[in-house]
Amino acid sequence: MTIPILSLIILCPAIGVVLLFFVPEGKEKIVRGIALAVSIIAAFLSVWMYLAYDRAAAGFQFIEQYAWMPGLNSTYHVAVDGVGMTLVLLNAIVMLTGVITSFSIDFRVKEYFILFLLLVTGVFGSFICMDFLLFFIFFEIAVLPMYLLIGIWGSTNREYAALKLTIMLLAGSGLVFVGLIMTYFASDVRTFDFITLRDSGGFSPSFQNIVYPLMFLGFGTLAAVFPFHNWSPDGHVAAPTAVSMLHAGVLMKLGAYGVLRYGIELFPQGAVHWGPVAATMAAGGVVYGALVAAQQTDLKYMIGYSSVSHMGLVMFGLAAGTPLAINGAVYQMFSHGIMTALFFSAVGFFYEQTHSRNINEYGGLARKVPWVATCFIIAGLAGVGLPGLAGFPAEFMIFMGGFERFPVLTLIAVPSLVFGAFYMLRVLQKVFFGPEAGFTPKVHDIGIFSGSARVLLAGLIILFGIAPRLLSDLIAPYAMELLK
Amino acid sequence: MMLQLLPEFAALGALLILFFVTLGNNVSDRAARWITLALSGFVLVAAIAAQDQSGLMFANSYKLDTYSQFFKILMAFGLMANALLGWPLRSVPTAQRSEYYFLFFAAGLAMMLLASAFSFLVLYVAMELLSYSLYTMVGMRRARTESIESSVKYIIIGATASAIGLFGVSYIYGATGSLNFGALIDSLKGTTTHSALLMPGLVMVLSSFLFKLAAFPFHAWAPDAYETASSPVAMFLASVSKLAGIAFLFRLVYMVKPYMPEFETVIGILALITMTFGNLVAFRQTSVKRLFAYSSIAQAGYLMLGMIGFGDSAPVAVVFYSAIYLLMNLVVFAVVLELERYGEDPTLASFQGLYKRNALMAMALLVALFSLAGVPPLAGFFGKWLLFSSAAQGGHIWFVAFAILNSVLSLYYYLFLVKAAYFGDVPKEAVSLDKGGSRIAILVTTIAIALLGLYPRVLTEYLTGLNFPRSLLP
Amino acid sequence: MSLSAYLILSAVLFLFGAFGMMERRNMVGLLISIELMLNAASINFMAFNHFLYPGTVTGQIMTLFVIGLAAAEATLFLAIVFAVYRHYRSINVERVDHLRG
Amino acid sequence: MQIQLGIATVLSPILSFVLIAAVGLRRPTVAKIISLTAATVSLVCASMLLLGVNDPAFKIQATWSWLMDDPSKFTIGLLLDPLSLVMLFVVSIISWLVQWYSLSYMEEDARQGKFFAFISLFCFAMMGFTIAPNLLQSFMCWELVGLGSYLLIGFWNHLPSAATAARKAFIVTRLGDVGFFIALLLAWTGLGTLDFGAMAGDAMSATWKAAIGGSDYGVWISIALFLAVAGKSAQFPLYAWLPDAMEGPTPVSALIHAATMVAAGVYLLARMSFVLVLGSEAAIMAWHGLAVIAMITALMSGAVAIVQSDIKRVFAYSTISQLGYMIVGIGTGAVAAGMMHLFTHAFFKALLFLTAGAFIHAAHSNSITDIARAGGAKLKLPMMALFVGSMALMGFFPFAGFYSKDAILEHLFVEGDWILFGMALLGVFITAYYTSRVIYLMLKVPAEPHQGHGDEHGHGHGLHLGSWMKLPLGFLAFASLVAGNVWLWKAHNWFVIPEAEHGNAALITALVSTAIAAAGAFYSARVFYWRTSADPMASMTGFATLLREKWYLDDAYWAIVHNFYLPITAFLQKVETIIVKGALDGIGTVSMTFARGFARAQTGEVQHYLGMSFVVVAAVVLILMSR
Repeated sequence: MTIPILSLIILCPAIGVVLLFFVPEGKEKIVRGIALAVSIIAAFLSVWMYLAYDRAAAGFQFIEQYAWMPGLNSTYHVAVDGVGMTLVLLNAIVMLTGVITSFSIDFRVKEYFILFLLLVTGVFGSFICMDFLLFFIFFEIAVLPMYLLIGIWGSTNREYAALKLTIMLLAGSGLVFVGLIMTYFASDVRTFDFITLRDSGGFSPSFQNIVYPLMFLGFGTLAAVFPFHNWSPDGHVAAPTAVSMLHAGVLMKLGAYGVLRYGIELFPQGAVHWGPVAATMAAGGVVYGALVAAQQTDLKYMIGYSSVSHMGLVMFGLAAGTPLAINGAVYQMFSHGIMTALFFSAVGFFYEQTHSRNINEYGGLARKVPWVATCFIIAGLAGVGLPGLAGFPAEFMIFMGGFERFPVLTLIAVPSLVFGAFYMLRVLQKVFFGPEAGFTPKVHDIGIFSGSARVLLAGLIILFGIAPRLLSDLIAPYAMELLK
Repeated sequence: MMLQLLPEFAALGALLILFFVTLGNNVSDRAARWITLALSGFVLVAAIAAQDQSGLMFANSYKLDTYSQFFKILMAFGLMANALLGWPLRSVPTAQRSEYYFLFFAAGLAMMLLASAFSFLVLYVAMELLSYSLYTMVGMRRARTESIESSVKYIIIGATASAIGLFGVSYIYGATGSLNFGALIDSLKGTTTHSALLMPGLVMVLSSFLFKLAAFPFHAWAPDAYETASSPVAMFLASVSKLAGIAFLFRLVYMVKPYMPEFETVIGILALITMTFGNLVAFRQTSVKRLFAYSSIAQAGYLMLGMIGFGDSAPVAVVFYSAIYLLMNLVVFAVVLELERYGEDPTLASFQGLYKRNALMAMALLVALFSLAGVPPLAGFFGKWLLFSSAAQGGHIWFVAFAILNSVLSLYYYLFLVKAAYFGDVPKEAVSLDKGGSRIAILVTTIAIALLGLYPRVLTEYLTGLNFPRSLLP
Repeated sequence: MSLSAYLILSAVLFLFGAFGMMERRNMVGLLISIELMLNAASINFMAFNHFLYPGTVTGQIMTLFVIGLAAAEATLFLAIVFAVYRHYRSINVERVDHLRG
Repeated sequence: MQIQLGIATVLSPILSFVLIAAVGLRRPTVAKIISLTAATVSLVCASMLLLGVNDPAFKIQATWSWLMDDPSKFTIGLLLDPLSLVMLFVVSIISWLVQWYSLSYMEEDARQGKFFAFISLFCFAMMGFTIAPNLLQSFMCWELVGLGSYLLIGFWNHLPSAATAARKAFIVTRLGDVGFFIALLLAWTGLGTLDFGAMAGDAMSATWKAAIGGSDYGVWISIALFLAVAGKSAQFPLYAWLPDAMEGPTPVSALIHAATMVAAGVYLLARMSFVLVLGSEAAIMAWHGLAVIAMITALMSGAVAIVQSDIKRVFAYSTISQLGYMIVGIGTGAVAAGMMHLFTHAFFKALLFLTAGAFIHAAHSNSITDIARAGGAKLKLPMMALFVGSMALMGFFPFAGFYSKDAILEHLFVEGDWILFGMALLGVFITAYYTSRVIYLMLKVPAEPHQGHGDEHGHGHGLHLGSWMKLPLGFLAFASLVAGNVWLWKAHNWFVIPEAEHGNAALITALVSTAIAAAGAFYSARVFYWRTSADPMASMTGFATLLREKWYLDDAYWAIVHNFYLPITAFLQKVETIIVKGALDGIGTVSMTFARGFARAQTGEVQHYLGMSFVVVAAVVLILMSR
């Protein structure tokens, strides 16, 4: 009897949700405690899974399968391979740090954590579930709570942002739904089981060419692929800190993951056929995001557009489809995940302290809040792809792999290294250096507890920048397998 | 015979009992309600007891089969739920209140007859009975001018629809020489070239049922009726009364479809128009009841799309969706009723801060709305999945794509309600909702919606077991 | 007199009824139009019964039902028209147009 | 054995960085001890390694796979050969001296801990770059070096000028790094390897000549690399960041922006110089073209140095021009000569900067005249150091610069590359002119514009030399004197020196260049010391302003950013808000319009509804009948 570790991982937040329902109103300490506990457990389980994964064997592991909808050949089938593992780990990290960051939420705490954990459940589910229908369901569970989380606890222009985000993402998942139905009925093996579909789906090239765009655009919207990215900066800005963390850190990866798994893996020929278009959109996003970010004065908008640029890199790697590029894309999902999580948690802290996100009102923070400032600077440098930080291996692999297939597009995308440095350093200088801004006297550095989240993330950025093999060894076999 | 028609007789009995009870005006509204509740429970038991009955009766003009019996169970359940949640009839003059329950069972009986009607005669009689009861119910709210207006429009449109239907029936009679469905099918089967009278006849009959579904082009009455009728009546209209139309229309379509494929396209197009109209116009509504009228128009559209689905999967899809449709609308209107205690005819504004005034209501509303929008993991999603996949399997993938686009659209106005209920704070004047008597019922229904989404096989497998295709095709 | 004559007659009646439904302003006029449509149907039943299926009574029975239900419908309709009159002091159907959109 | 030494050399600085970050940030003394110990370890190991070398073919390489489980690609490790070891030695010794020096220079600064941490980080990156066995590691450390420079230039980041300078330095060099990255891409796709040894293999010759995009890999990779070199080694058009970089503490300028980091580009060229052997004609031409650019840079920046009043900026511009010389050497094929100049230059330029630092530290001003007025000339050791360094810079016998510079000139002479040779001689003149200018200005103060200014400094009274500064100054002065001979004595163990470069050529160039340098110094003396002849700048004012405006290069940058880059971003921002966002909101508006339209169908007139129904039913009937 092996431990059903994946189910346990999903159950952690799910149980948290159920427990929270029974916490009486006003007992906020208990609420926070439960949330923290389940996220810590989930994090431990994920790390355990990461260590227990048999690298030699690679492929799908920790498989569990129970009947769910026999009529439709849809089963509760969970498993992880290199990619799923990476993203589950990422989600666990962001969840933990997000919960810690969320301790500063001070009204409607119970509802907040219920929705938060619900969202996390959905994300975990979609990453490890190997059944298309079930995946879609988890996918929606992950998307929907955003509406309330942003709408209730959000800040700038929240109702507009929440509405736009929800509608766009659901429009995207509408496309996916159409693709889902077509896939189900086009395959001679009437099943939703991903592995069966992939291995014996037998989709004709013409069919793949029709369905792949549905998947790419449907999931791509969630991955903020240019030009369907507009919901994401608004969403980031409006969302409360921890939600931005989850949103930029994990949800957008969910989109990329969908493209990879249910687009490229299911419809390889379609992916090849549409590769140039996809790559162009992605490369456009890379440059576009980096350039537009230079115009932002709101920190969160700046990060939002940098995310557009970085997710563009992910999509570019996926579109290029060479093993190296895929490897880099997945790696970028992870590194960008922790990076933005760190960004947003730091910005959230500044916002609590100063009630401003306008970079022109900042100044000299580096000496007032050295810890958070250092964390933010680390994230920023990782964002501009500095070696030794998690961003570099990813970008390196993506460009190396992409150049083989799309040399010109790669050369168009590479200057984003400079553009990135341009806006990032501009922000670092305005916010942290130079003379101190007016409000700085009352600013004080972060406490140990909530600081731990930032420090953890920063440490991970450095760790995965120095020792990329921690992940790439898991991803590489997958990427090689994919090309077969 | 007695046993076979148990549900019908139960309803009839209840009808008579209430008739006598309410002869004098001495019976109180509350008492009448409890009696109704008891009787509807009895009807439900009867319906369940008779679920296995089957056979043709009254010279093949009345058919009992798994399909009809299951719909009768649904209807009985709907009646009971209405008796439980649909109370009190605030806006109806006290004198008439008890009559409502009388009509209530008249409609119930008519619906059950419709579910089993196998001859146009029965069909016509049952349909008129149902319509008359509903006209009267809508008209009961005398105080408000709009209520009268809506009821007169309702009856005008209804009468026209039934006249058209009847005219169609006359043509079918001319073509087949019988009012019996069996004869109709035989003549369809027999000759590839049908009598010239058959086609227009069928079209007219079908269109008269679009009226019951409140589908294009006979949808216009619904918003007015829902908005102005007293809320329990609106609830009745939105939840159970739909079932009758669905039950019969699908039976007819399902029988005719194989021989007249062009019907699929007609119904499909009408379905698209219906759902688009419903969803788009709902954007602009501020009166919640009117908004839900449009939403239910859209839902009817989805159902019609399912009706033209692939032969083997369509029945389960339609029945499953009608079941959860019933649940969702019950919840929604139950919430509306709770709100109505303080001021009639709630608008979007009166949902403000619902989460604080009554958390349960807010959550139930949220679940029901997302389910109506067809969002996983709620029952609505699974119902839509069944409908759409069946239609796609039937080769209507483009209709389906359009329908999915529609459900994304619909999210827009459902989110309006969610926003009103959850964002922002409670307006000063708003009264906090005390423990409404219907809390338990609402909670149960809500949980049912969630569970049917997470684990739909409990219902789907039962339905598949009933093997509708066999019982539907004579 | 042949069947087609009856069919044409009924069709014409039905169309008159339909036209009346759309054009009459007076609600009683609408009631009459409805009756026209129903009777058109009845004529069909009788005609078919007489010419195509002699010896059966189905059509006639149906007609009886139609007449009966039509009467019921008429009473109900008139009752509501009454209510309309009480609220609007008029039974002009065009006056009754507050609910829209 | 060597491997371990190499590892020790490289890792001790990063270790010290971590340690200081952990415990030393608030405790200056601890930080200093850790940092210097690490520096000493590096120095010892590096020297042992260098002394161990006695054969140009010496080569030890060890690599570990870094990015994926495949030892053949994307590895990191260390490559120990004479080239890297010489560089390693230079880096370690200069960094050791500079840190020693900083003990006094930074004594008043509250954030010394951070300073030493950054210095250690930089040393690590620089050494890692030096021993890189492949382009990947070079690139990574190259970037990290840039980070170190960024952090140290902006060390006093509460001064906006410093922060801006740091940012400018990072972005401008980053521009070059894009070139480096493209070189990586090309090398990986074209050559299939990033390993220097593999790339230099004779078998690669064909691959280097393989055609791509209208030329061959050799050319494109070289050009891409030149971009990188131009960024890091401050060549035209990317050199304008270096003078601003003087905003950083002077020891930093000495270490990073004089001796080591800016030489990284030169070193990279030396590494890749096998392209000159394997590459096609076009590739070699490209390298020669680089040499020309470098020569022009040397002259331009030398000219600017003439009009600088800030002592550090004078030396900064001179650094640029000297780097130009090195690149000229390597670009034209004299790798050994180029490296030799790098070697000697490291010492005497570090000396000059540290001297400048000593003056600044004492006089609290960067301006030459202020220092002079404050009585800088009274500081004996710095003056001596300044003199030695200047002599070396000007290239007088027997100072180090003489040998190295002549090696390059000689090569040009032998090659018969007269244009470059002539330009080089002109460069020598200019160098001599501005270098000696500094000394004269120090010795003979121009009349003070306004009274009382000097009194603040009491004319040298109270001017003192930091106690830790003496050793580095002394040693570097000595090194500047002997480094050239050391090289000549040792170089045969390190490099294959073509014999052809000796003989008359050496003598002729030596005489000519010395003469010209002397002329330059003499003329400068007439202008600035005896003041017998007018300042030429006074006469040709247009040219003078051109120089004072640094050839308007900064303005060019400014224009590019503000008139080109930012407008583009602004435009895209508009696109975002108007088109992308507008489109979405547009969809909303459109569906709203539809909604309004449909809602109109609900007129409230029941007879309209009936009409609609009849029409639809009739239409359906007719359509179906007609089929």
